[in-house]
Amino acid sequence: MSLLSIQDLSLSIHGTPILDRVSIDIEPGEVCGVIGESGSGKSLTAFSVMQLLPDGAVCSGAIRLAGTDILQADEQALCNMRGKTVGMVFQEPMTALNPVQTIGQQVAETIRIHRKTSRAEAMALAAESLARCELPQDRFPLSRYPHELSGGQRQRVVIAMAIALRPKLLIADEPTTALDVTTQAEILSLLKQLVTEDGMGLMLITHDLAVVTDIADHIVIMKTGEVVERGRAETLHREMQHPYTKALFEASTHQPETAGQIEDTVLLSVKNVVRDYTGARTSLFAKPTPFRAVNDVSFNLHKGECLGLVGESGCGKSTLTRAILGLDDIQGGSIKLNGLDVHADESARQQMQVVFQDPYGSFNPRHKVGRLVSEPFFRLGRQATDDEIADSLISVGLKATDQDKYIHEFSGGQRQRIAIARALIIKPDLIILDEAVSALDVSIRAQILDLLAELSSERGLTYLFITHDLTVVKAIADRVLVMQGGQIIEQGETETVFSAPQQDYTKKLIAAAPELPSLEGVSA
Amino acid sequence: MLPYLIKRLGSLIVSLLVASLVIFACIEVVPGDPASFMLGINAQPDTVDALREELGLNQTIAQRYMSWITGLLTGDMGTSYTYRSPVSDIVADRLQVSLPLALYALALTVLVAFPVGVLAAARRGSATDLSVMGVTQLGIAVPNFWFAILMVIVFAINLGWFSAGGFPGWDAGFFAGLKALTLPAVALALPQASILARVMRSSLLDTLSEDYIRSARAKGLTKRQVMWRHALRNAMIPVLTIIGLQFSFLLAGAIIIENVFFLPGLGRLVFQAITQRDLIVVESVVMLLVFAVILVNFLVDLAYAWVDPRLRARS
Amino acid sequence: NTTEVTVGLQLEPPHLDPTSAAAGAIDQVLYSNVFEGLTRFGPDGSVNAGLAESWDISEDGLTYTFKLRSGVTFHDGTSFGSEDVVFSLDRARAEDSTNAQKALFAGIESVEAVDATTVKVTLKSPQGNFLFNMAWGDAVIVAEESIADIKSNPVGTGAFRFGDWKQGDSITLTRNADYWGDAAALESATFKFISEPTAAFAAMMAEDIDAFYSYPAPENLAQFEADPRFTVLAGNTEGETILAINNKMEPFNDVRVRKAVSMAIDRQAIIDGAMFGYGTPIGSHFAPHHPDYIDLTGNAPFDPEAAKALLAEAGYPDGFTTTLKLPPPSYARRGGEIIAAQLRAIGVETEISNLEWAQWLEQAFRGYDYGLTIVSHTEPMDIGIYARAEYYFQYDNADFQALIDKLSVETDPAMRSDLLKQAQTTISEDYVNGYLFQLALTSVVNAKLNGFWKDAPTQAVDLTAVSWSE
Amino acid sequence: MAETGFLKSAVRSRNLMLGLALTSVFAIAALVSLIWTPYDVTVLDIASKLKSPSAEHLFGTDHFGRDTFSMVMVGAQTSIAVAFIAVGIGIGLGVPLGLAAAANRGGWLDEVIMRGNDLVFAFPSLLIAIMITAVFGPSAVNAIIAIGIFNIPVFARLSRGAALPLWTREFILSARVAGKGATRISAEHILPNITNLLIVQGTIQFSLGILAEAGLSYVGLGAQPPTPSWGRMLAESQTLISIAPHLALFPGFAILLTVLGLNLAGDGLRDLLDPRIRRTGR
Ligand SMILES: Nc1ncnc2c1ncn2[C@@H]1O[C@H](COP(=O)(O)OP(=O)(O)OP(=O)(O)O)[C@@H](O)[C@H]1O
Ligand SMILES: Nc1ncnc2c1ncn2[C@@H]1O[C@H](COP(=O)(O)OP(=O)(O)OP(=O)(O)O)[C@@H](O)[C@H]1O
Ligand SMILES: [Mg+2]
Ligand SMILES: [Mg+2]
Repeated sequence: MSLLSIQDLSLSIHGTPILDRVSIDIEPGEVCGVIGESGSGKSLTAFSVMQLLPDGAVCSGAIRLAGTDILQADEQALCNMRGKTVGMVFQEPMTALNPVQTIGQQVAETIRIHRKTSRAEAMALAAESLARCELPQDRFPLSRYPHELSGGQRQRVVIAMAIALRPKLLIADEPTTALDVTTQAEILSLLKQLVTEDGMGLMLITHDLAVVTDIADHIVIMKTGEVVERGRAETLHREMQHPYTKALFEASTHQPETAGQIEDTVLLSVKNVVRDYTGARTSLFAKPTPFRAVNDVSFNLHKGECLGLVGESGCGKSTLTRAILGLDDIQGGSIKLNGLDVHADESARQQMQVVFQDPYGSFNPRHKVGRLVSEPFFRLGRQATDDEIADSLISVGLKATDQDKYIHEFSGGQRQRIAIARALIIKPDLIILDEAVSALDVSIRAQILDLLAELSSERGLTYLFITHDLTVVKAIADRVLVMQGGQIIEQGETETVFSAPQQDYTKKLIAAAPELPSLEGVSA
Repeated sequence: MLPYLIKRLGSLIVSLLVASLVIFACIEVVPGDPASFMLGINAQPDTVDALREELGLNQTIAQRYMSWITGLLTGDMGTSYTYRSPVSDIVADRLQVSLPLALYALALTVLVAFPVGVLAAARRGSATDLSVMGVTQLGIAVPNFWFAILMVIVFAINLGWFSAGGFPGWDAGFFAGLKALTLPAVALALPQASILARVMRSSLLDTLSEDYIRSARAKGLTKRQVMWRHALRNAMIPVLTIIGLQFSFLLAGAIIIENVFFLPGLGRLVFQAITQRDLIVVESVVMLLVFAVILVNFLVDLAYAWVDPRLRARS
Repeated sequence: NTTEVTVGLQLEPPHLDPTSAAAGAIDQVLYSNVFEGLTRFGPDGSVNAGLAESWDISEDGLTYTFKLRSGVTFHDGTSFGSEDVVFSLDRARAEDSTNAQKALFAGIESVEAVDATTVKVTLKSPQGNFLFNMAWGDAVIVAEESIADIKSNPVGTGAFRFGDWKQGDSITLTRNADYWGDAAALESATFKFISEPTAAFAAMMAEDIDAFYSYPAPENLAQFEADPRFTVLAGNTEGETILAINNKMEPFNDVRVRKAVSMAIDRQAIIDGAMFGYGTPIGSHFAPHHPDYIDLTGNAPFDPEAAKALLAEAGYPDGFTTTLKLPPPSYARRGGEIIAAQLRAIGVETEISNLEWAQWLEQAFRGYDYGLTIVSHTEPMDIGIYARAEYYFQYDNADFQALIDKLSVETDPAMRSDLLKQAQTTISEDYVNGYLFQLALTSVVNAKLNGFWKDAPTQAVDLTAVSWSE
Repeated sequence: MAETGFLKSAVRSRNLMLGLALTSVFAIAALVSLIWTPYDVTVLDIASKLKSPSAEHLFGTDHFGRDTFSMVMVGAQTSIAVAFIAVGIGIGLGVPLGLAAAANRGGWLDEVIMRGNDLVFAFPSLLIAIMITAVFGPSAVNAIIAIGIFNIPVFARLSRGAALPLWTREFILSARVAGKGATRISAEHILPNITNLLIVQGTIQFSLGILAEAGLSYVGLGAQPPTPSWGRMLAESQTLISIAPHLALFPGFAILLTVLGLNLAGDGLRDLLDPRIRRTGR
């Protein structure tokens, strides 16, 4: 008997059909990779298993988990099951954590709900679980609050929460989107270990084909609410039938047209920037010890250039972004855009746009997509026309009619695309993209990368591209910066850095990048 | 923390000084003369003048302000025009009733509003929710004094469990005092609890649609557990705001209830002092209230930071 | 408990010195209970001997020689004697005196202590109601030793001594064991201050209090009457309730307009509507229970048609608009609404403004900024106010002033009676004010309580004769 | 197209429709009373006072023999107007102040606004009322001002409190990147996210406003007789509770139903404005 068996699951939300007869089986000790188009219903399939669907969702079909019929089970049985029998890692770590509780409390809670343990014991277990997820106690005490963590760190907290009780089944929805490759490798090996040692079943939703072929036993491919293809991981790419599957595998090696002309003018100059966080107070009256998240960072960005920024999770990339945007004050150094200091001069920021790492949180839940996307037009002192909005949505692979929906009605990848559409809509000089394509399936990602390259060559747009995905960096960046512990430790032409890395960390990074091993065979 | 407290203290002193000026100025414009009020319609003008002299009302505004403010700084609130006894004694007496009453009412308010608000939010749209909302509606729309009178009729006149009003003083024993304050506290708490329950419900509904609620549910928490452990605290900020407002209000705004239960509270004192133009009492009590309100709101602000760690960073 | 009584009062005294404030509440608590004067009012309004056992009046009516009671002590143990009388009277009429009724003492030329128990008061001119004046609460005898904190710790000679004051709540008096006269039946008495009519109702019904002096809501009295546990005492007060008219203001400076206003008023409707039937119609500023009262209500019978005609005659065929300023008591607020409706019937529109006392004093009383207002004048025998041209009625009639001057020096009872009747008639026929009704005193008392005053010749809750039956 | 969608869901919202219906009954009563009432409320008929409800007088008569039904109709004018405008003042001034304070958290503007609020809030409302009467004379307009002033700190505090956590949210960062200043962010991003609370508090303050008008007219502020108001009708019926309970019942019900209606409408509106629950159709 399988651990999880989803049979003919159909789902509609307020009458709109979303899933169409989805069937998936997972055995104990087995990894099932779910890949597919962004918005194809992967996350909602996962939510169906947890029975944590949005308002207005109606399920039909059958879901059996460890023998119980989930669609028939009562609330109490479901509660007993959630967290203990089945754990879940949510796609968007930024909003998945309660902002007013410490990470320790939140991880320990999973334990205390299901096990009679003392608070101290639970905390100890939580610490252990966090440590396994690369959040060691000495650097990330249990008393941290989510807002004091970077995106990747939060994602690891969510993972720690989900595996704290070693559930029989783990549903991981894009668990590594915010992790750098080295950390990602650690986390994946942790998951693998849980699968092999404890016989855990793992449903891994991801768009990263390299990861999935590496780790999964079999793979399910979804498109527009249907399972279009399934098969064993090692053979799938050879036996694949469905055109979408083929397109997907092709897209993973997609190389966008080389970007436009790099001009000599320096667009953005970052000099000796320092950014400290106040840090936690040890006692009520003690001075808080500041934490230096960005330490003496300097670099130049030329007009028309695409600069990749890679680095360990939590090394200060997002912090640097906020500093460049002039959103946070800096404690040292200077940041100039077109020669104007972004902190002193409002107008200096006119020509910057950003795609934040957390797409959901960066949208006002009460505005419709049309309004959200046209927000940057404020700088230009006019409203966006309907056409402009429609164009921008279409350019990122969405529909023009999507502008009348609210942000919560979209999937993770769709949200990320809306964020990109928003950044692109006024075609500013500089766009900072913080993990902007991490939640996108490869085909959409290819489309977006093409779009970026096209805009760069046509309009001379300049990008600061933050990502952990080295293939993306290789594909698009002209130059790359490697960051660690708040400092830039290496920089240079992309080719050079990748072929001849100087620093140990860079070497480790490149070595850890997952590859699609057998892909050459196919494309060849 | 220490420099922060010092900064707050500094701003507190400045606020209070400004407040004292505003209060004094405002109360100056209130027409009516305490001396004529006291001497009634048969008094002769020279008698009124003699009394004004005696009360120090013939001094200039500046002189009176200075003597009031210097008095306040040395802890002396002056002497009441009508009672002719030190304002601080009078106020201290009244606080012995008003403060416990306000706390009692607030405790009842919170004890009722929390579960009720949570229940309504948890069962949004259900019959429970509708009836809770109906009852709270009633609680707000039914005038306070009506409810108080009904309670007196039932519990004091018909059942005889409580006395109709009055306060025996704390010397009569803690429980006697508490008993005397029970009906008034319930009467005060009814509308406040209704208000708080509604705010609570609304705020909870906002929070319940957040993503982290789903994460918490994924851990296996029941709806109820999610409510108490996750939603409640996140929904607290508007609730704390209302509690702060309510406490400030209860301290001196309970005039009607103090009248219905003839309690010697601060609200009645202010009311009486205003009608009698015992301006020095009014000024000093308002000053005290300003202080109390500022203090309460300072605590509420601290509570914001306590509830929401994100608000600690910028403080 | 048959030795204690709790009496409800509407208002709390501001302080406890009856000789330096007008507040009726001070007298209600202290008059005759704690403080006594040379003479004192009886329950029927008669002036009786008080601390003065007897007195002699000289032929010319200028010298009063009071023989004081001996063996009287103040509550603090100091003895009472002529020097206390001299002190009290001198204090009341001094330059810097803050006595609210300083006029009572204006006629005194000098006060001398003849011996320890004899005091001689010399008047500037003969004074018809000097003994009456000395019975007022504002003329009680206080001791120099205890004057400093009289406002919080009153020390008098009465049958009760001041016990305790829980400010905002109650005042307790205890029996004075050393009282010179008949000791009080009650061991202690508590006055509770309940301003809210509904609270008064509840407290009475719950029997938290034994009596309510001047019960504030006449609409509830029928219920108390029907309840065997209670007795309703409906008595007289000295309060003439009038629709005061600003006599100098257009168009009220025309007597026809004033007459028209008076005739537009249906007194009985007001008594029924505002007072639920309690009150006696009056036609002048004089108490109906006084022996010298004459019924002048016929001078202004209710006749809207005639009133309209008068208005037309005075040049206001379409009426006019004026202000009606109403102080807080319910007789004024309710009466005001009724009068406004009645005046509207003859074409006079009124803009009602409800004021608090302090505002009323400022605007109407001292500022003369009003057309009409309703007030009850509760001082006994106060027709003399019509002789004060600066008084808020703005009534300036030299004949009337002469009449009052004459009255104040007249000591012959028959002549005084005559003059008083003349005075009543004059103001009634001048339609100085609209005369509405004599305010009734309605007290609710426990049926087993005896000796409670029914009438209010002065504002006093005299408990010296109160006792429980059984 | 979006607008019609909104209207459609508005019509489908049971709460909103019921609420609007209830409220409009009284609004219409108020309007009708401008031209017609069963009896003239300025004419007193002492002889027929305190009559119980009957066919002749649907709601009975008051202590002056006036027709309570007519009084309730006319009273609606004053009460609804006073409460509405006063809440309007409170929201109109209080919310911007609160939002400004939140945008400035910890700054001097925040300090000034909040301490100013504390000051206003600490003043006994009666005192504010008396001060206003002293300056402007008693009238319903001044009652509105007095109650409105008292509402300002309530809304200011509430909106500041609710706005504070919102300012830490990421979508505010996006708006700042778009170059929006604090004012615009407050209006476009903070305000829509606190409307729920404001609607709830608004309806609460509305009923408190009606009752406050009664309290104020007692001390002389507020609608002056003979203009009736629900609040004053209630206050005046206080001592008659045991003789003529209907006198309190009808204005009481009028207040209750109006506020209930507003509340239902507010709830409906709230659902309508909240995209996350809009389509549930509840
Ligand atoms: N408010 C804060 N208070 C204290 N420390 C913080 C705060 N915000 C972030 N940090 C710390 O600063 C460091 C840099 O954070 P940042 O978000 O810039 O990382 P990042 O490079 O974007 O990482 P990721 O790739 O995981 O998103 C992290 O170690 C984080 O723990
Ligand atoms: N609350 C909702 N209301 C309406 N439609 C929704 C809602 N949530 C999701 N959808 C729609 O359901 C579809 C499937 O969403 P889902 O989140 O499962 O996609 P996904 O496969 O996880 O995509 P991604 O890889 O982008 O996260 C999407 O087209 C989305 O627009
Ligand atoms: Mg998804
Ligand atoms: Mg980051």
